[in-house]
Amino acid sequence: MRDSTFKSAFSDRAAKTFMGVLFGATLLVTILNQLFPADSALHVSAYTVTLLGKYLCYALLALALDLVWGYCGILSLGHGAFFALGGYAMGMYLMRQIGDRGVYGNPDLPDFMVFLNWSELPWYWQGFDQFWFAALMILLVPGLLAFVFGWLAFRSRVTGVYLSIITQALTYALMLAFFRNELGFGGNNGLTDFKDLLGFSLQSDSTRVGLLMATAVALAGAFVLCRWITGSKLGRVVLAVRDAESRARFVGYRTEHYKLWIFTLSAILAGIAGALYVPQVGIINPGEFSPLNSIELVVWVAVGGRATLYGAVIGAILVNYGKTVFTGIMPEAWLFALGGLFVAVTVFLPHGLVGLVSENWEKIKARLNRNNKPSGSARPAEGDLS
Amino acid sequence: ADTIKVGVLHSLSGTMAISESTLKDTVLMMIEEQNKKGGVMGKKLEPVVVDPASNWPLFAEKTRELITQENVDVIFGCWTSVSRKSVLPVVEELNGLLFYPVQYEGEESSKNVFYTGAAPNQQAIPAVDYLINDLEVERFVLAGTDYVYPRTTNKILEAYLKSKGVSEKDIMINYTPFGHSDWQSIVSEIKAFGSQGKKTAVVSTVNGDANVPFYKELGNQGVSAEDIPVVAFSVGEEELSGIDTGPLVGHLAAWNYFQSVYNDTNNAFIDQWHAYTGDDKRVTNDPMEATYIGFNMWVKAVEKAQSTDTDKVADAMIGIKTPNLTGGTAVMNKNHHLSKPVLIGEIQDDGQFAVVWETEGLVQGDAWSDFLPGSKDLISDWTAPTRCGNYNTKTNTCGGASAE
Amino acid sequence: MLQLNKVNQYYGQSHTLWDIDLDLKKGECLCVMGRNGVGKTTLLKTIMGLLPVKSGSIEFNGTDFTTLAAEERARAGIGYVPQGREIFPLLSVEENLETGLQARPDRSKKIPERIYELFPVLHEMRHRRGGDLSGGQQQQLAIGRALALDPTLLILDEPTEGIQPNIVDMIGRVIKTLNQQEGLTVLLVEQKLHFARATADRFAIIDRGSKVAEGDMGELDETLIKRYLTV
Amino acid sequence: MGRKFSRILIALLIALQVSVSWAEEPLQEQTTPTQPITENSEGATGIPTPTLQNILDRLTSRSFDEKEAAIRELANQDNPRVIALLNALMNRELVHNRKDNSIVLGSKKDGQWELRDPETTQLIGQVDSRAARPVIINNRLRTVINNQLALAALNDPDSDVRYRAANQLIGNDDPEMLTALASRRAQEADPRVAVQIDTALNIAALRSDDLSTRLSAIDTLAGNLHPDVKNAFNERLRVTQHPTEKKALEKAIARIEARIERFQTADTVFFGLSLGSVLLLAAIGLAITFGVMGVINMAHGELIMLGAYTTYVVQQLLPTSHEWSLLIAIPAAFLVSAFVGILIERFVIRFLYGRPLETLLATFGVSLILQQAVRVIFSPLNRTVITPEWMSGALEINPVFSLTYNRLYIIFFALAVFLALLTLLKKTRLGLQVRAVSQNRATARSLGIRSERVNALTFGLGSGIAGVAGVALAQLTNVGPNLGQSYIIDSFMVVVFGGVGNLWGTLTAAFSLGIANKLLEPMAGAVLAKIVVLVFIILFIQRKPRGLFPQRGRAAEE
Amino acid sequence: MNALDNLRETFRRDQVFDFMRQGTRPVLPGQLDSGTSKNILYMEDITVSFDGFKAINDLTLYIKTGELRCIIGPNGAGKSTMMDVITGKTRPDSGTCFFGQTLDLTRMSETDIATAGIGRKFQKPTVFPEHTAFENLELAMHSPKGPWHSLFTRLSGEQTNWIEETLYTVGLLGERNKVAGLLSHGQKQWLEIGMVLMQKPQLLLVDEPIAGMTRQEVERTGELLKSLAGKHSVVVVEHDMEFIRSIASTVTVLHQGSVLAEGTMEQVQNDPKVIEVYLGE
Ligand SMILES: Nc1ncnc2c1ncn2[C@@H]1O[C@H](COP(=O)(O)OP(=O)(O)OP(=O)(O)O)[C@@H](O)[C@H]1O
Ligand SMILES: Nc1ncnc2c1ncn2[C@@H]1O[C@H](COP(=O)(O)OP(=O)(O)OP(=O)(O)O)[C@@H](O)[C@H]1O
Ligand SMILES: CC(C)C[C@H](N)C(=O)O
Ligand SMILES: [Mg+2]
Ligand SMILES: [Mg+2]
Repeated sequence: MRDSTFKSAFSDRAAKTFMGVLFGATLLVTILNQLFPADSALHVSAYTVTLLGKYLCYALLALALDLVWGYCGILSLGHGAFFALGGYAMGMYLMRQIGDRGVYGNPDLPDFMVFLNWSELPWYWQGFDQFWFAALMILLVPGLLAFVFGWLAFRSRVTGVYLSIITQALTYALMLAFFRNELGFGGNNGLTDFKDLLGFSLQSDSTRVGLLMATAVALAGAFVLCRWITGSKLGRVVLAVRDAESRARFVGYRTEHYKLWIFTLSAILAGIAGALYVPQVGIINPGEFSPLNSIELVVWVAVGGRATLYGAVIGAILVNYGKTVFTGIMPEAWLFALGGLFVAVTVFLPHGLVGLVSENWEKIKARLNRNNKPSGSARPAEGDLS
Repeated sequence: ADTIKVGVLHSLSGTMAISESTLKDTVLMMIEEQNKKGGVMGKKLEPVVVDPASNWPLFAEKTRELITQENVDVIFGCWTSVSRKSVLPVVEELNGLLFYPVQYEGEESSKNVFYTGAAPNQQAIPAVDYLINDLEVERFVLAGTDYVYPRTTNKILEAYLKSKGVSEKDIMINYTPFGHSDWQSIVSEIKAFGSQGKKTAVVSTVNGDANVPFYKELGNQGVSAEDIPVVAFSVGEEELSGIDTGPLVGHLAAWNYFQSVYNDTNNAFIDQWHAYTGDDKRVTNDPMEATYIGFNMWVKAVEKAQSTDTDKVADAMIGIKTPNLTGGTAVMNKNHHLSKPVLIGEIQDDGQFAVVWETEGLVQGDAWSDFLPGSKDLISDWTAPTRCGNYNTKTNTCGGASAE
Repeated sequence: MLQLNKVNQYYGQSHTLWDIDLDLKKGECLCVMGRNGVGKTTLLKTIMGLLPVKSGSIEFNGTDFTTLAAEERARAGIGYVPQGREIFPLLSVEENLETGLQARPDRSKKIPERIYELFPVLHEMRHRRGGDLSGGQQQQLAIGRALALDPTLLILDEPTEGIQPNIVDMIGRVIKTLNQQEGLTVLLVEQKLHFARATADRFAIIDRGSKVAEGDMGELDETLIKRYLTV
Repeated sequence: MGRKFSRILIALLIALQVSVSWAEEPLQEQTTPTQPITENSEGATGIPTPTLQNILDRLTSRSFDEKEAAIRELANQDNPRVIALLNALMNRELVHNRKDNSIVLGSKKDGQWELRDPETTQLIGQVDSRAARPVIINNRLRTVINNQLALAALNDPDSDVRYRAANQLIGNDDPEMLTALASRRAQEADPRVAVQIDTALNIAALRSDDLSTRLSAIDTLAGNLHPDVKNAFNERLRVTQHPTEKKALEKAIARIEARIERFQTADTVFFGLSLGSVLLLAAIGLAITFGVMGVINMAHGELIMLGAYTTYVVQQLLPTSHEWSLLIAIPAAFLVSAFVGILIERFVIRFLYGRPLETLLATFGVSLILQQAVRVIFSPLNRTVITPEWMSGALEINPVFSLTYNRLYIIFFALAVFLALLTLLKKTRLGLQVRAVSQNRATARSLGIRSERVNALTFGLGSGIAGVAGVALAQLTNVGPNLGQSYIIDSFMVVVFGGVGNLWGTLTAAFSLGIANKLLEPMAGAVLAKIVVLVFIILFIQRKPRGLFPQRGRAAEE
Repeated sequence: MNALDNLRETFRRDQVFDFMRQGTRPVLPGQLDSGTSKNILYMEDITVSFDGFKAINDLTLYIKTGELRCIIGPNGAGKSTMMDVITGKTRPDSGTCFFGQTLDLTRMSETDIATAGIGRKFQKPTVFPEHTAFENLELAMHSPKGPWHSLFTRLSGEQTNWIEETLYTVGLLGERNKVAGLLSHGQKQWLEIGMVLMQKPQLLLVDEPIAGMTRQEVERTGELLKSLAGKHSVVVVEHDMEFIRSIASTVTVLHQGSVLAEGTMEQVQNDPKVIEVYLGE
């Protein structure tokens, strides 16, 4: 319902604004970083560039979650798993790129395998020295997992908290598995010490800027895609599935197919986000599978405002920006601030920050209308039940 | 600048806060103390504390922030290896300086990092020697949390034990997840393994939170130190302060420092710590000593180099000597690891350790283990002309990244 | 007994009830009528305290009820049968009835026999989950539950919806009996004209949120019906 | 209801019972070996006896060999203070006074040492806490002392003490000890102690030169579960040449092993039940706040944590009464957590009814706040909770099978909490009211149910129970700021696996997951076992999308 | 299965054997094949029980093509449950339920049944609460229902007109853009009827359509249903006798899960059994 009012209020101008802001900001950062010397006041440091890149990856991840949660009503508490899998696929490629520049100078094996006495590269590492293969896996692994998992779950009509909890179990199990050194993904230390990506050194500023741009493009692309989907009839069906699944079935929709479709797409988007994230932060480790990460991700979306797409993006960026700032200025107390923020947003802003704006938008409109029609006497009442 | 900025990179929230926040306080205490003495090179030290929140990528990000935004001259930080691994590329790229104060699995040596905690040969190997020689242990349970540090340490120990003639079937290896809390089956397995007639000991690389339930279960199932002693590498005074040590008396730990060591430097350090925290129940521990040594060495190196420039300080660091808290002198070696004594302590019912054994002299920290096939031939030497963290003595080349 | 003075109600920005006045005497049976969506249910919910009033006042037995919480209104003796049954789907029939006992001033724990006498199905099905009952059975349950409260004012929102004819007749008779013999005041919303005629003494018609007509049942003539009750 | 419960309880007990009794076979009457073993070779020597203080002062040495010699010598002194001094040494009350380099008795008083003369126990003076330190002994010395003490305790009037002493001496082949044991055996009246002594003597008899002595020892010891017996058999098997003896040994060992195996199964079942009871405790509060009220309470773990901290605080407040402070901690933890729960309900959740998913977010925020609050108040370090005497140790059924008391109590405690809760929800108005409110708030209100109060009370109840769980968990694991996080996921798994809104489901789920985990663990290792259980839950939910005990009927299908 | 059953199986219902068909009409799998026979729905020996309680007891019922059938019966007689069986919401314990000649409804999912051409209005109005009235109808509209199609399809002018017509038919043109969750009870009923119309089903199941409607609306509903009959088959469940009388040709009375009486309104109304259990007086 909000969706439609929202749409009527902003129409797709908002989408354009969104893209404008996104590309404007990235371009500005790029220019400031590349064209101004490091000591200039206008220079934007590599730190800011990577930070921004990280936020955009999170935003993409949040967007992916908003698609399934906001529009399809599937509260996935395991989306971090898809993100991490995408990240691992990228990490494996980056690991292979190191070649014999590792500490042991072994051209075939990553360092952690050398000192744990692995004699040869396990089969599932094969192919990751090719970028195209890794890129394929970035899409395929999360997508396939989501497909299989979703197929099982939606077919047997697992819904609500049951679904949420098994997604959580999924990511938890994956976390435990990846922690195991024997699985061959570097255990808890994960994959690090990457050197270069497609021949570009990851330590150079231009690569960083390039990654930032790539992330911005991915985010914009995903945004347009999601926007298109949610604006299409498919989007309306998906909303219908969210609100009254059995009704949708009786109207003739194979709701499990819709859910599966959206879930898989979302997982792929999350995987892409993870893949872009890894080269920018320089490490991928099983901690990313932690169920708490996935819960936090849900919180970003809620803070921004669910089922709006913008909301997810804004929420992810704001919360993470807040984290960056607060961990710096009040290291001992920032958890209070963060926790307080979550509580306050849910209690006072049921539709998130975006909701706050759009509601005020209504009010402004109402005020305008009142000015036109002096008869309108009363202001709207807040809430229904006491 | 008229101050020298010191970055403090320890988690103050999240799972690791429990261990790391103590080290943050230690660094702050050292800085305060140093400033009272007039600072370094006449400049005051200014701490910059950030919270990487037990989140590994955040460690890298915060490091970048510390170095590029805050322009710190040195960073004291990290606890877990994974956080160090995450930080490593960043300090190398930005040519920063990191002091890492915790025992770890080795297999690393970076130009920009000084390792003041123990390498495996400064903790695990002497401990096993003690078990074999003094306690006449013949069977070993290698119990650890399932991750890199225990895995590596156990790999090294396995090789070492075999070289000592311990047979395969007298070694039991067991891994548990992080934060494992239900130890019933494992303890009972250990009990069974230990009741086969041969003297048995447990070598524990169990990490952090899992230790409390582990020791509680040992106590309850009646595994006493006389029957099956447990020697741990991650259990210090701090960890014991959360356990009822009554039933644990006699279990062992191997460290380079114990609070109970009696000498004037240590007594002064403990008093200072109590005064700083305003709590005379607070304990000191090995990573604190490592921080203490690292900090003092850095101060000396800066004064010696008369600069805070990373390269100059790093060069000046090598060979620096500073008193450690156990009565001897710590030396920074060419491989950026320390020479320190190794002590074995038994847990006492007041939560302290009584030293029951000590190495003769100092043990030199070894970056590359001699007991792993991959690293047998590697050495680390950051002095000219080698200047290499992983120099292969067979091929006479400097491998990998550090070659540049 | 129940008085409404110029009550206005809003859903968000939409003004749903406009200056409603209503005066219900003790022992009366009033039927509120009107087309779909004119605000009948809204009116009852407002009286029940489930919706806040924007302006105007509600008085019950001389005390001001305007801002009182719903649960306190129930405790003052108002029984409510909501539209759409609203039984507790996972409670058993018996438990559903017991929820009606919670507000009784005498704190009785026993379900009055009379309810089972009125609706024998409920007795038969007393261990079944409320949600499993058929629509009509649920409606009977909802009425029974309101009666368990031993109310002095009974509010019913389309109580005969989905109920088989002979039971509809019976419900009509029951309301009548309670009303006439025990002095129970009744406020009823009903679309079925013959039922309304047979049960209520007075009527009130609502159209687009305002009360447009009121009178004794006898006065409800074809013109009013044409004008307000047909599309 | 009650019947259903007692049936489960009985089933559990029977399971345990069966596994025990089926493993247990009547122990054979043990007989004393026919032949005394060795003569006491201790003779008087001509060396002048040193004074007690002289011997003690040798304990200042840094060499443990030297210390051992001193201890042995001390034990041989014919002095009434010997036992007391050995005990003091064990208890770290024999201290090294740094000033005059002497060994004296010392006890800690207000951070200082109060020194006393070891022989006369006369007060010598007080010194600073660092001016003296206890004599350090190590495990080897501890064994030596313990053996000496046991030897002395063999003649203690208390038969429990004798029993423990005899047990300590099993497997010992010191001739002096054996003589002492043999002579004790002659006068021993308590059959329990006698059996222990016989075991010890028979093990020694296995080393006898006489074949028939050895055979009869093998015969009597066959089936004895004491680990030293099996080891002695194995040892013997390695050296013996005699075919008959070999055969007898092999048979005896096989028998012991068979018994051990059966007891191990019983062990696993017990471990599973115990893990299950922990899961149950952790999940049961959630079964109310989440299962009944529909609040996805991410702060549940932190409420458990508060309970654990309450235990700690109560213990700090009553430093002298660790034994029963736990009993006070239970209601205290209930109140503290319930209070915090009510606050959460009043200030946060109240605004979120009808938006269940959003409760997840808000309570997640609350959990962060609570965690950090605890870090600020109590420091991020773990706190020590002392286990009372009556909860430590184990109920030893035989040397290979024992039930640890803390686990045993916790199993019963969990069941008791479960039962109490069930009664509360089924038999009181609150139970009905809360279910009504959670199913249809508006209607419940219009029936006169004070939904606000009901919600606050119910949430308080669920939270309070979480607190009570915290008391139990404090006995098993860390009391630290992360305590809650480690249980929250498991708790949700249990509630969901069992079927939301069904307490019996929670009970069954907790125990079945516990047992499954423990069955898998020896086979797959702890990590894999956990993964397998998680995967199992995922697959199980595919088969039964609403858990073990689903809500059925028309309403649930929506 | 013994020979008798086999035989019964062979001669089941008024089945037309393939070889007796004139010409061959290709029937796509999953599509309705009402063939040349006069019935569209066959329910035979259906039993449904819940925890031992038989909600439907050995019910046999046929609905003719194009028929308007009224079903009445006491509360709890099993009318809604019967509809649940037809629409696949509930699986019968035993019995068969065929839609046309070939579609075994007891083996099909709700979705397949809906696609095959059965539309249902529920007793308790169920609409998509967060969509507008217009969108509700759009979603229900007869058109391919796969995700791909939904993604690329756009409403044609024709379709928009159709939706608007339907909105007009159900009197909700004024509420076109109102979110369905906020409609009043009666409006939801209408909306749901509209949705069923949009599905263009062969068989309409309408459970208590006039509950909460005014008299005029009741008449309109009656008209609507009557106009649908002929092209479609309609099954109506109602408790309002006047309404039934105004539309019914054949009335079936269910009681305790099986047919108590069947016939014209006249016959049924005067049936003493029906009077006793249902009508009263
Ligand atoms: N929660 C709500 N928010 C906004 N509008 C609402 C809400 N509930 C009802 N309405 C609108 O208020 C008007 C009055 O609704 P109400 O339910 O009172 O009608 P009614 O007279 O009871 O109709 P019916 O006979 O169909 O039950 C309707 O137009 C409806 O759409
Ligand atoms: N899931 C279920 N569990 C238990 N009983 C059920 C279930 N579903 C239906 N019933 C029972 O089956 C019987 C038939 O219900 P049904 O809803 O079909 O009746 P109905 O004929 O539609 O009645 P009404 O006219 O009141 O709507 C009722 O007695 C009901 O209680
Ligand atoms: C043993 C631990 C406390 C530290 C170790 N360096 C690690 O890998 O995390
Ligand atoms: Mg209404
Ligand atoms: Mg029905």
